[in-house]
Amino acid sequence: MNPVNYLYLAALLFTIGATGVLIRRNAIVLFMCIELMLNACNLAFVTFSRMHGNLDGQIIAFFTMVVAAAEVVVGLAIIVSLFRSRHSASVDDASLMKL
Amino acid sequence: MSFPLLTVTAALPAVGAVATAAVPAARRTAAKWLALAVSLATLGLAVAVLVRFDPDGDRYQLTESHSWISDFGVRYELGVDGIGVALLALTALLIPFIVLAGWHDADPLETGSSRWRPTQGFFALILAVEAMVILSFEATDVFLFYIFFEAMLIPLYFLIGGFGDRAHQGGEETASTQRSYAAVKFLLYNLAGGLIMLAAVIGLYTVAGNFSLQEIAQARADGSLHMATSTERWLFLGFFFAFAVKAPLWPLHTWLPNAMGESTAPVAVLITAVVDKVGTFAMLRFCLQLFPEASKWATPVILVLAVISILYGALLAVGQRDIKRLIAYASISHFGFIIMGIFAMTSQGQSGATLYMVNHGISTAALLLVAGFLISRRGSRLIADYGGVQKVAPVLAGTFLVGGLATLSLPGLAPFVSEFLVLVGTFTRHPVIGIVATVGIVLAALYTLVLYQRTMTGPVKAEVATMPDLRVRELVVVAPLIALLLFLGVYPKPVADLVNPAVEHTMSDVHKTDPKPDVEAAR
Amino acid sequence: MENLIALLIAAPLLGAAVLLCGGRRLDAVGHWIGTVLAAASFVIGVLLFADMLGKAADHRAVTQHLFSWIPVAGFQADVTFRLDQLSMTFVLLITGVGSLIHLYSVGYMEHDERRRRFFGYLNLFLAAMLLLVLADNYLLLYVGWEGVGLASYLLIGFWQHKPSAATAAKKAFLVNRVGDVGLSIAIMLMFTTFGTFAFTPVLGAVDGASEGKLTAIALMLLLAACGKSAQVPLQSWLGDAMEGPTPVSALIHAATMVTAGVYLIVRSGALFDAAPDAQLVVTVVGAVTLLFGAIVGCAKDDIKKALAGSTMSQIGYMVLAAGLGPIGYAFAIMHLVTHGFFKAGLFLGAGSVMHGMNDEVDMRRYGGLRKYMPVTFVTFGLGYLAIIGFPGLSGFFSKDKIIEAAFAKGGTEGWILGGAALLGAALTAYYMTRVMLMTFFGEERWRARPTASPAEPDVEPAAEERGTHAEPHPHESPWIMTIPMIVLAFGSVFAGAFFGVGNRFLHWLEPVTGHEEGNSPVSAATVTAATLVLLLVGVGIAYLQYGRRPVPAVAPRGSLLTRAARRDLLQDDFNHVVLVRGGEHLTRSLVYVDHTLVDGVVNGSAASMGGLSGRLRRLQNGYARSYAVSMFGGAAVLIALTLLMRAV
Amino acid sequence: MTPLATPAAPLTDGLTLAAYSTSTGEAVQFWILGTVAVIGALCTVFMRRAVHSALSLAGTMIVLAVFYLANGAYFLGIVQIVVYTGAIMMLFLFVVMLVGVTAADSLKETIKGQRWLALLCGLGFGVLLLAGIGNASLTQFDGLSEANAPGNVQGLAALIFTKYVFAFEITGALLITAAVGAMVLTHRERTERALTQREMSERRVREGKHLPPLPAPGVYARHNAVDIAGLLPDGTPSELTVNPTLRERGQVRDVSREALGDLKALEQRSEERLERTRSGEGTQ
Repeated sequence: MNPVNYLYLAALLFTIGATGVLIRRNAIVLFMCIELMLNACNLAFVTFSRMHGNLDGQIIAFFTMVVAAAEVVVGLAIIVSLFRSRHSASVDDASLMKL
Repeated sequence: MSFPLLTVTAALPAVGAVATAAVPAARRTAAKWLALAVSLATLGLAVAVLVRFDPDGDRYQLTESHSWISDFGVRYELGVDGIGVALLALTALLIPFIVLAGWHDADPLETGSSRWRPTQGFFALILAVEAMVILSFEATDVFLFYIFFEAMLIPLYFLIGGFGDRAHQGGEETASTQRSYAAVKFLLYNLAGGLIMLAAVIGLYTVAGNFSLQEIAQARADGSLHMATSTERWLFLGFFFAFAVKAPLWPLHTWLPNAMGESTAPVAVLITAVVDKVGTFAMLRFCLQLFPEASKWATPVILVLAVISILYGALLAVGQRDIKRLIAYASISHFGFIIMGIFAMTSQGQSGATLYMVNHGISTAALLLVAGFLISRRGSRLIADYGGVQKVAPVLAGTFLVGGLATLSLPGLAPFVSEFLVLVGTFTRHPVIGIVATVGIVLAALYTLVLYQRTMTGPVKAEVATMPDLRVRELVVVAPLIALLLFLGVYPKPVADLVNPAVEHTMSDVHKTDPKPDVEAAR
Repeated sequence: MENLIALLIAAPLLGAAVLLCGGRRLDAVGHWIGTVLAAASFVIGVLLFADMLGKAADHRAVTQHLFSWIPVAGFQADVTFRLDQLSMTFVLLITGVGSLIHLYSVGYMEHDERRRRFFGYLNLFLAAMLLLVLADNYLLLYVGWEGVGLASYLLIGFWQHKPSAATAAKKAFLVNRVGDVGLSIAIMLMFTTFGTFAFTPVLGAVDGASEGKLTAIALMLLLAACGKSAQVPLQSWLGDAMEGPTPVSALIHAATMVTAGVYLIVRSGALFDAAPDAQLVVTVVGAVTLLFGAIVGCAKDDIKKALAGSTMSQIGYMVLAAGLGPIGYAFAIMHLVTHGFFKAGLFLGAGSVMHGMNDEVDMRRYGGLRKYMPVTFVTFGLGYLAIIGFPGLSGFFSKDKIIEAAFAKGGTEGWILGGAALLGAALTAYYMTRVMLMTFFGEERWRARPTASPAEPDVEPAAEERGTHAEPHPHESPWIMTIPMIVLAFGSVFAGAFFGVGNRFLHWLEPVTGHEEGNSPVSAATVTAATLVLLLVGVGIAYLQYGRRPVPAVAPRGSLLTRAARRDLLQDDFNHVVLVRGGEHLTRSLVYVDHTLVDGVVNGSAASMGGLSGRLRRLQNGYARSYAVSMFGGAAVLIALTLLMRAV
Repeated sequence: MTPLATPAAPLTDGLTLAAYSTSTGEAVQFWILGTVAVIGALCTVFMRRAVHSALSLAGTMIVLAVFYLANGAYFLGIVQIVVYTGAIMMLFLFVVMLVGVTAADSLKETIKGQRWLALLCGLGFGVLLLAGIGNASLTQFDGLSEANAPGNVQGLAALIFTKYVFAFEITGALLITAAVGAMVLTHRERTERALTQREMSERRVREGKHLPPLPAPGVYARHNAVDIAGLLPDGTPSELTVNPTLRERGQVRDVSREALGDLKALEQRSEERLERTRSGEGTQ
């Protein structure tokens, strides 16, 4: 098997995650989909790391994980406070971007 | 460093505008007097410019030049030639009359109306327009000119949209809808023109490397700045389009009747007699000087459009039922004459066009202001609502008639001189166009006399029967204008002498000489 | 002495300014100010005349340069006056007749509250007319030309409260404007041809120009003359112009202004001489108009309109003469002067009749007035004899000469023109006798209760507005009105003989207009005899129709020709249908086009822009997920582009 | 399961670049676990309940951790399981608990065309991405044997503390900021004293609604269970009587129909009697 297949898998997962972001209204699930996308990226980085024979790809994946953790912390906090004020976790209910 | 007379002339109304706006609302009358005083002082300065200007001296005089945005070669450059001086004087002359005629136009409305009309704002805006118009007559830096050419739209927008005619048939709501329509239309048309011009200004910069009119014109004249034919044509069209909207030339004219119809008479005068002149002035100064070859290339089309303007404006004026719209269409016809004169490329045509700008300013001001007085008495702009005014208010009718006769270019009144010069100037080079345009003078008589007949003569209508004659303030506005019309009709030489050298310069810019008469040519 | 020329114009101009700006406080004396200033102008004219007589015939022309008017490059227009024999003739006629009519108006307008204004306008007219004849170049002439048009406009519409008067005034101005277009084009053509438009250089350089251009100039001048002198096809305004007060009709629309066209043609004689084609057109126009006017004059029941038709016809004679070239110039002017006397006299007489008849103008309601208005009858009668060319009176000398000259043109044209002129003489005799008989002889029809006259419905409001329906009490007019009539009657009787005998007038004008004798195929005596015979025929027919039989108070329906003639030979109907209606449709459709098409394109593009943005606005729904879709889609597009770029 | 002693010989030879291949074991593992990962991802997206999504995601992440290990990223693989699946996913579950079940769980689309656009974009994007990868000349695989020679963790540490030290420090700052941010966002300062029970009851009286305790479910009906709404006198179910969460989930049983059926039967019976009286009226 050619390791390129890992990249194909990563692309597939990324696409599924992105589609999920677009389809789901529940902010929590939406965040999960974003995590899925990040994980897909990580897989790609790790594969590239193997491909190029150095560890920089893994370092990037590592940083991605850290940033993802930070993002989830803040994002979930936002969801909680949003839920408190609006009693809903639907992203559509926060449609204040329209005038 | 000599005294910056031109800057001061433009700065005074600007400062006056700010000062007028700062007058507290309770002291409304003080604001009016302040505005009047400032406009008169500006007139004094304009007279000083007139005196200091030597018609036979350098082309541009009283020049000032300071670096402004050095990265782009934009300079604060002022200077006037004979044409600029004449129009500057016209502007400074008309503003006091506009202020005086609009004395009560911005008074608070009767109780019960929710509309807010800041009196000081009205006069401040008028002064602001004056400052910008004066600066655009003075600017010899293309970019500087562009800024004021566009900036004057802002105060005018508020003048049109905010201070409409008090006399409106459709009630306040319709009036306000139509007012905003007119104001927005005015703004959009002129902005569209201005943006295209901006593109051309930038284009000019990329070609020439600076914005100085004199430098570019000089470089063009001595051949050091070469433009590709197509580049020159595109740039010319960019500039011309903006000026043709402002002027306005058919078919870009439709904003004018709306704007003039909905605004108060003094503001209408401001638009047609003062602001629109910037368009025709700029054709002379920028189009011909910067792009002589392209101007000659476009001449046939522009002349045809001008003739269409003349006839079309006149015919539509005949068909109008609204006094102010009628005058607006008449103005379109007259602007056709001016543009025709400019692009006839003869000294008679261009001198005539410049004189026409001055004379049209005065004559339209006289006619429109009297019409405004008339409308304010009856509260209607419809011609059909009047009749027999002559019997009730003979002085008003008389002044109206003189204004009308000036509009139809009766010999002896100023517009005749200019109109005839334009026609002769056009005829010598383009006989057919000259003859077709001559038909316009019959139509001019038609719409003027129809207007006079329907409003002033015939049996006295009941609503008109108690109409008071002109008051002292109104007479003070009209009488000097009429006197000036008569004077310039009989003795236009001073203005002609002022303008002629400048026109000669322009003619040499476009490398044109007047055609020789047959008899001389045969010899 | 020539410095006085400007004063000629300045005096009435001052009067106009003072009277029009002076306000109500001048109401009491305004008419005298006007009259005195008109008379002052006349006195100056006489002084200048005396001075001129003292000089040799070839050195009589003087000029006065006032100031440079419009100096632009090659275009140099000066305010310069030129007084030569031709303009001198006009100056005396204008100021003389003008002063008399001022005097007459003092009485005629006595009860009009706006009398001061009337005199202001009259003075304005005098100034403009003098400017017209004194101008040294065509452009300055143009100023006077339009100036008299303005004065005519103001005076026709003097009773502005009558819609008919206001309409007539507007019509007169507009028709004149059409003529003015001709004059301005002529001036432009002169400028391109000669580089100038002053009389002397233009007329002196005629040889250098091509005949085509000269013909064009001449035809344009003719158009101008047609407008001002009410010649076919621009004659329609003159009949309506009778809406003005009668002194105005006498001064402007009979004696002076309407003859300006003749002046223009004679003044530009050298030009016309060099353009024979144009001259032919001039004679044709003259001949057609003289018959046209005469036919119209035969059918009108309104005394002033009948006289207006007559004026048209007589000016037709003058234009015909002027078109004949040097053979006819002097006679044209001579007829012009004599016509000025007798036509002014006739109009003043008509005014006097109206004055005594509560402003009634319908001749069918006159009759037998000679007993009540003896002075008017006599002066009017002398004018009548003069106009029909009764031997010995003015008209006889001047008209006869024109008919002779027409024959002297030679060839077929000569016969046709001469024939037309002879026929015109017969018609003149007919319609003038008709006027005379209907007004002063026959039964006193005004005693009958006035009924509506279907033929002239537009005169009805006039009588209603100003007078009453009460039975009129004809009476002689006051002395202030009769004196001018008497003076003019003297002129009508003796002027012709004074000018004609020994060709005095011809020699006077010859230095300006030149003269040559034609070789007429018929002898002068034959022409005179033929004229007299036709005169008698005309008078006889009229007598049979109107003298022997009672005149019906209501006009009979009449033949087709009569009805057409009553309607000015349908010219107004033509104008109405073609020009007025057509113009209305044109303007209305243009207004529509402006609103829907020109404005519509702009508004339409604005609306479509608005619609588009309305659609686009829906994309902006505020849902974060929608925005995410666009981002995602954008990313997809970017990838696609990247791949494409790689592939290419 | 431990992979892949990559043959070093082909790597030294530049001519045999395309020949790099993994062991058969890894291939088998890839195809099986890859399928699981994709199914897990799809479940994450399409499961109606947030809890189910979270569990599916956790599964996918574990699979990914295995792939990391297979690719020689031993440290990351462990971190993925411990930190990601262990900590972050737990955080998700806590929030799901906190928020409870909402209408947002419904898969029904509310924005017109959103779903189709999203699927279209996703499909297009995926195809393009896959095509892009396929087009890329990804032929050279070096393998990590050399880089991992001193040990994977040591290798990473060497990089993090030398080359990426700034990024590392900044990431630390980011984490602290995130923690503080989360606190700020969720923390509510109590600015006033907590109400006593008495005060709360007094307020209820003042407001005048729900004066008594909320009605128990099903008390007015014949059924008596928490998922059955009590019926009001007119036979409609009362919103107040059931738990909102149950309502959101649609797990409430509606017995109002039965009451209506009863009512109908009752009416039918009474009609029979009324019909008699009505016909009696008709005869009078």
